[in-house]
Amino acid sequence: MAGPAVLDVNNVEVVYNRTVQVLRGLSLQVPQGEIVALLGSNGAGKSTLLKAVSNLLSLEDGDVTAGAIRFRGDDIAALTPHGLVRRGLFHVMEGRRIFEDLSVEENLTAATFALTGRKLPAADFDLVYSYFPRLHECRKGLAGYLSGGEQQMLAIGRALIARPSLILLDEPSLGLAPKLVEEIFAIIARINAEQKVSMLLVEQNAAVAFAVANYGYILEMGKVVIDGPVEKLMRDQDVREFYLGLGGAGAERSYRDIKHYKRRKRWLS
Amino acid sequence: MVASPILEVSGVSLAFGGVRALSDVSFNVPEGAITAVIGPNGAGKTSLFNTISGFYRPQAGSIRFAGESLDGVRAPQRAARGLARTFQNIALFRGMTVLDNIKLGRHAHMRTGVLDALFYWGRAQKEELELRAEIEERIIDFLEIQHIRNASVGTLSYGLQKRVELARALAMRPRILMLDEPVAGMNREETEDMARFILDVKEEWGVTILMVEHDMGMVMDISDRVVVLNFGQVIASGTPREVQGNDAVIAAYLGSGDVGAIARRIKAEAA
Amino acid sequence: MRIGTLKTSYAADEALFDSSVQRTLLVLLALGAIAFPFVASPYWLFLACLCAINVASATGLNLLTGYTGLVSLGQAAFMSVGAYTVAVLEIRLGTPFFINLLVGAGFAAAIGVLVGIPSLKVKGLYLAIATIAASVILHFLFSHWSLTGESRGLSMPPARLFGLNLDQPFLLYWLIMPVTCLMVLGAANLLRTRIGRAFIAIRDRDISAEVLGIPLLRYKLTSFAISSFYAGLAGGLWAYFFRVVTPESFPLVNSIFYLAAIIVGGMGTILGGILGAVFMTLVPELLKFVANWATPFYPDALAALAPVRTIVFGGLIVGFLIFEPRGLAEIWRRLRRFFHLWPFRT
Amino acid sequence: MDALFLAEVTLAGLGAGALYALTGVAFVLIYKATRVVNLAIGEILMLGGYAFLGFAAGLGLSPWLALPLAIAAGGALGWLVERALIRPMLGESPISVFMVTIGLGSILTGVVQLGWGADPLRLPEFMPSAPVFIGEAYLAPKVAIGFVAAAVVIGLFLALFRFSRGGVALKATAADQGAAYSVGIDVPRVFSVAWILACATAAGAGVLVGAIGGISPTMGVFGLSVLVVVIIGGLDSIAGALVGGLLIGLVEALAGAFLGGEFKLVVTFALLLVLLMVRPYGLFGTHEIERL
Amino acid sequence: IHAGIQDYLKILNDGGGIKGRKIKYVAEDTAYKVDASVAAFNKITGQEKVSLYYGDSTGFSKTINPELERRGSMIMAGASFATELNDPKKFPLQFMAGPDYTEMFGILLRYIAKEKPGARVAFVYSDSEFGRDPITPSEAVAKELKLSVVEKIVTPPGSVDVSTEVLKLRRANPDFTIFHGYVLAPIPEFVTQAKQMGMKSQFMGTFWTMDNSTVQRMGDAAEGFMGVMPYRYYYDKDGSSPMLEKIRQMRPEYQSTGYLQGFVTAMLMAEAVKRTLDAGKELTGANLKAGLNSIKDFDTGGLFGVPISIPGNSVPVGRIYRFDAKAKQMQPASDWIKL
Ligand SMILES: Nc1ncnc2c1ncn2[C@@H]1O[C@H](COP(=O)(O)OP(=O)(O)OP(=O)(O)O)[C@@H](O)[C@H]1O
Ligand SMILES: Nc1ncnc2c1ncn2[C@@H]1O[C@H](COP(=O)(O)OP(=O)(O)OP(=O)(O)O)[C@@H](O)[C@H]1O
Ligand SMILES: [Mg+2]
Ligand SMILES: [Mg+2]
Repeated sequence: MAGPAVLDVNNVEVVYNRTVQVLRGLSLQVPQGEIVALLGSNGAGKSTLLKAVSNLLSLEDGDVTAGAIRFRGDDIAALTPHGLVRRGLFHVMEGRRIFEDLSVEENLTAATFALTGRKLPAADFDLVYSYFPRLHECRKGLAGYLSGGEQQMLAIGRALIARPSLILLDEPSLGLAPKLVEEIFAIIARINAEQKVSMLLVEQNAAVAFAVANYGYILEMGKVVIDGPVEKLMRDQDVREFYLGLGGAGAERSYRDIKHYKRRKRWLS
Repeated sequence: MVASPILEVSGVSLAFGGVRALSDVSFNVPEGAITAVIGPNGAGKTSLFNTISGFYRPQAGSIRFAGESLDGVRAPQRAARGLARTFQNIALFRGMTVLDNIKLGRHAHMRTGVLDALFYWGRAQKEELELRAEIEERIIDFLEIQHIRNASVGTLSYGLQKRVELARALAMRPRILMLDEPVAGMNREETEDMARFILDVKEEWGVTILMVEHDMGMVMDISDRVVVLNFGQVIASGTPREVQGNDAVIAAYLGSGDVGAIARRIKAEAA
Repeated sequence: MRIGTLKTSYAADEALFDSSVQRTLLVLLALGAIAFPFVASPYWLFLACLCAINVASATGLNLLTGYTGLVSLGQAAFMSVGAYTVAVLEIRLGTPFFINLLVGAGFAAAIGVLVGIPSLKVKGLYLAIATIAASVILHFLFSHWSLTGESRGLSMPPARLFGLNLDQPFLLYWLIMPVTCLMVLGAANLLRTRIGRAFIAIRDRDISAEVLGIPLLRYKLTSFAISSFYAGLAGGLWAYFFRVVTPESFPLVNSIFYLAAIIVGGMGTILGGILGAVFMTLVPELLKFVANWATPFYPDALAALAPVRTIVFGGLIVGFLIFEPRGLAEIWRRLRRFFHLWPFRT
Repeated sequence: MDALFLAEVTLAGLGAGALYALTGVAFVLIYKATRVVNLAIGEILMLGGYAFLGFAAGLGLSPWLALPLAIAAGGALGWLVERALIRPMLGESPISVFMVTIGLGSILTGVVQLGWGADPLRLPEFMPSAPVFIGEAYLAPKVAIGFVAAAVVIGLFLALFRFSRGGVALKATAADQGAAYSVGIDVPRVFSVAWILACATAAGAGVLVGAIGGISPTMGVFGLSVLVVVIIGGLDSIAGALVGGLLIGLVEALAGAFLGGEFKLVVTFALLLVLLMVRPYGLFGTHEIERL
Repeated sequence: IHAGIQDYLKILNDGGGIKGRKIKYVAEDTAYKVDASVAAFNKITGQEKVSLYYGDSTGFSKTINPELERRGSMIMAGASFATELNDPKKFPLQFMAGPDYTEMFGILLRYIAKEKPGARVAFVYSDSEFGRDPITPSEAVAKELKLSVVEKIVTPPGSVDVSTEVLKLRRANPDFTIFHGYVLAPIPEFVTQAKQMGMKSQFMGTFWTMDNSTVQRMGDAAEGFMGVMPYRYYYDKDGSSPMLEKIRQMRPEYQSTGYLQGFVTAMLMAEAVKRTLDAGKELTGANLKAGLNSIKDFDTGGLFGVPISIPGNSVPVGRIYRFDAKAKQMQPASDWIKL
């Protein structure tokens, strides 16, 4: 793994409502300037991990009960959520979470609060509009009326305004048309390459995630079950079968041929 | 293979203020088959579903269902006639258990009135028990959700919630089942489960299916017909194979289909 | 300790009281209620009747606000409709009390439906304020209409049953308590049918309920009708109980009282409505005991009682919402679970 | 009806309306930032009046010192309430939160009654008492002063939201706290500031209202009219509070003059019902986006 | 009120009670809420055998009346001077220790008719049962006295801003303005604004407004404010009033008119008990009431300025007082007026 880690998650456990344990001793690193993909089935705890990292768990009555999370060397437990954002960690949350009754431009303005207290030049709206020309066209319109893809663009656009050093991206492809997924991932790759922003990318669509990421983790039941460089993961038999839908011969399986019985994953047995 | 249409959408137009969500949309849904509606985000797919269910009222055009016009028929009556659906953003009722959510689906087919309900022992009880038995035996077993029937829906994982939504729609005695993005946010394995259920509903229950979905792998595999919307207009329709090869569809919706190549090119350029 | 209950039929699973312990408890409670008037002083009987009336009204409001999610600050006003109707009928026509009660409740239900009509478009707190508006208008009407005795209100004769004047708490108890029990039972029944499910669906997310086959306006109005029917019935009982109905009998704070009662008790549970109404009715009396007890040590206790009561009323609402938002019903549930599992702790 | 009488009634109505508007703005501020319908606004206003009395009569301070102190006391109360009652309620249903404010109102009323007794009291006179004549029409001096003060404060608020990103922060926080955090907004601070500003404004309005009509523990009913004002204007619109306030002031004055005082409340509430039927979110309120 | 009752009973019991019977006093707070009052009634009557009861509001008096008749064992007085209650037929077991509100108006109007025959009078009252109580009958009285009622202004209860109402009052331009149904607000603002507009009307009030401290709190508006009061004020030293002396000894600081009301009520109740026992009758409600009604030209130790009688449920006596801002006291402006 190259470069020092921007984000270092060490043996973290998370409990909701003081009863439901979701993460069970999870560790991962995001090296400087790289994209790390995090895969896992529904409810594995991916979003929970991201919320733990951006310190937003308390809003949902969740707690980090063990382990430590360090962002550029600082323990995040000592920081407020907005304080973290102002230090350069930006979380693009699941479900986009744009402000529906603000205009597109006001949504971007809201993100300028991330620059408060930082010695940086004024917010660069044009940079966002250059990545997402579509947003420029409807900048005066209410964000609530944007289509799903446009809302996702806006959510990533807000991250760009904040000039982060690490972006946490939670399922950016959710509900997007294939072409838009392509566009969004192209822009993710560009932002990473041009702005040198590190990213932790949560995705269900393993194929596209692997296309942009350097390293991957696979999560089940709150624990990492496999990790490794993307090339290595793509050769793993289980990953191929359960995440990429490739049959034994390497060809894509058809949904029509799926059998009624359940197969078992080797890493769980 | 294509039977007579159970749902006929003709010339439907819908606008919100200045936004034209649908313009002059016409297509048929053949009975007993799976029809998929695809199209870019904001193309009007959900709006189309909403118009069919009667939540939106179109400015022009008409919809016929099982040979009868739906003009002037309000949403609840449409549901009663057998138009069942699930929602893009899960719309389960969080204050109820899974069982009650499913029971709710049968609402339109039940007869209990306020007085029956206040006294309960009698007609209301009989009806409730019949419903319970049917749901248990046909739906809960079929969808394999016995273990969660008394759970409150808020605590369920996303995939299970989607399944409960499907169960509720099945309780509505559907003649046509409209699924809005049934596998969004699911990984390959979960998608396969859902695809299996959808195929079974079609085959074992004989219910016509109309679905919106962005997962092209699944859509192209399991649907019999595909309708493509773009900017509120139908730009193509036909078998999956026909649509897949359509240049307009590729340009508007499908894209190159190879994110990997694009990413590699970007990385190379930046280096 | 009880170990899992095994049910062999769907009917058993759908029963209101699902364990034999519960049923035993219920029978004991019923016996207690029957024995109560023979052992209690008029004061306690008076309070019991007052609690019962408040339970009836709170249960109605719970259906509307707790289950259907339509916030109403008009419950007291709906009660006043029932009370005035009963008083007018009793004075002008002298019809039997059960007819008066039903007409009063029906009339209140009709007014409730009228007030509920905006609920299709007007949402949330806008609706709550609209119900205040309705109360203000009703209050104005009652205090300026000669039929309702203008600001002086009406004094009415007692209810009569077999030539007996029901004019003391002891006798009225036998009217008020059974009626309240029936009302509560009716509400519980209602909630296990499609109507109850429709209410909850509307509360949770009304627009998707519509697409699932629930006619919104019809059910919102049904909820308003039932809730104000309950209020009207409670108001009618109130009228027979106090036998004077004036415009000041049902002020806006009473509507707040009922809302507070279901919050303190636990919104959206039948038990909550009962516990909350009883609790909130008894707290001021309890405070009086405390004040009387404190007088020797602190002579001004009695004088401070009024403000302290206001503070306690507010404090209870705030305290419950912050520390036990699910109310007394939740506390009860936890207690129950504790005893079921006793001696093992969860 | 002569024109002069009409003019005088209109002026009096606008004067009263300005105070409604001012209190309405305090209400809207809280709603905008925290989506809390603060039914205790009338009681907070009342507390402003009593605080002024406490500083001016109790401690014997000059009214001109007591006034800012009363406003500050209102702000302090706002801060405390937000910390102690509102923040723990984050994420609860709107009904619950609004019931908390009802409870708060009840507590404040009781506290005031405990401290100052149930009888109405009068504030020390501190405003000039020379009658104001606009043309020939008489306007009570205190009402005129109230009008000017309210206009200035509302103007300041409007400017603040127009020319700073504070308005965006407020709306963003109200819409989605999690998302607001995630873009770097200091959510707790936004909450505090909104409550402090609003309660300070309400307390100031309380001094004005109290100066005109005296103060009493039942003064909170003023809040009822304010509720009508903000519902008519739209819960989240400052301009709405302004328009609604003046409108209600005027309607009440006209109803009082031509129908009789007993009609004031009924007419405004009837107006409210009619308006809600036509515009369910008030004149300027934001419509909820409802999508399936 | 509470203190007044307490003090009189203390004097009475210290002096050996009535024919050796001591009177026991049990108090409950009710916050002027009818249901709380009824609860208190049930509680007290459940615990003790009660002959004398002091209730609070008009609403309570009306509510409890049937129960009172049913029991027939006690008489009751209350804080309310509502005209409606002054009806021995409908409320046979109740009374009030002063004139009812209409009688108060009558006393005021009689005074006005004497001072300025044919004067223009305005009534300003609150939109409540309390406020509306005397208005209609008083209009008739005014007509009899050849006074013209030029304006009746209703204000919503609890309203504070009365600018429009003052404008209306100015248009009517009355010589006398009578406020009723308020304690304090909005009277001061009314008077202040009216004076600013140059109105010369004389402003007057009824019992609950007329306490010395209340009038004093009107500030500038208090000067010259007049009103009707059935009792002597605490500091009234004219004539002989041994009871007031006693009160002044027991409580050196000013006592409100409410205190006096309680005191007088207790005194009249005790007198009724005494007369009943004197007559050798049982202490039933009817007998007590009869005892009460037998009171004729009774000297209250100077609390009422003149000897009183209780023909029905009220004591229709009163005097007009005027506030003197320099002395900070109410000064008598008329003789005692008996209706
Ligand atoms: N606020 C909460 N309170 C209680 N449990 C929660 C809460 N949020 C999430 N959970 C539970 O935690 C588990 C992990 O949730 P999480 O959202 O992190 O999963 P995920 O991996 O992001 O899944 P998905 O792919 O569906 O987004 C789930 O079982 C969920 O039910
Ligand atoms: N209630 C509404 N008010 C105003 N505009 C609306 C409303 N509902 C939808 N629209 C607009 O109609 C258009 C179609 O939206 P729709 O939700 O139907 O798209 P979709 O095809 O379902 O997209 P996606 O794939 O992202 O779900 C969009 O431009 C949207 O902004
Ligand atoms: Mg997730
Ligand atoms: Mg859609």
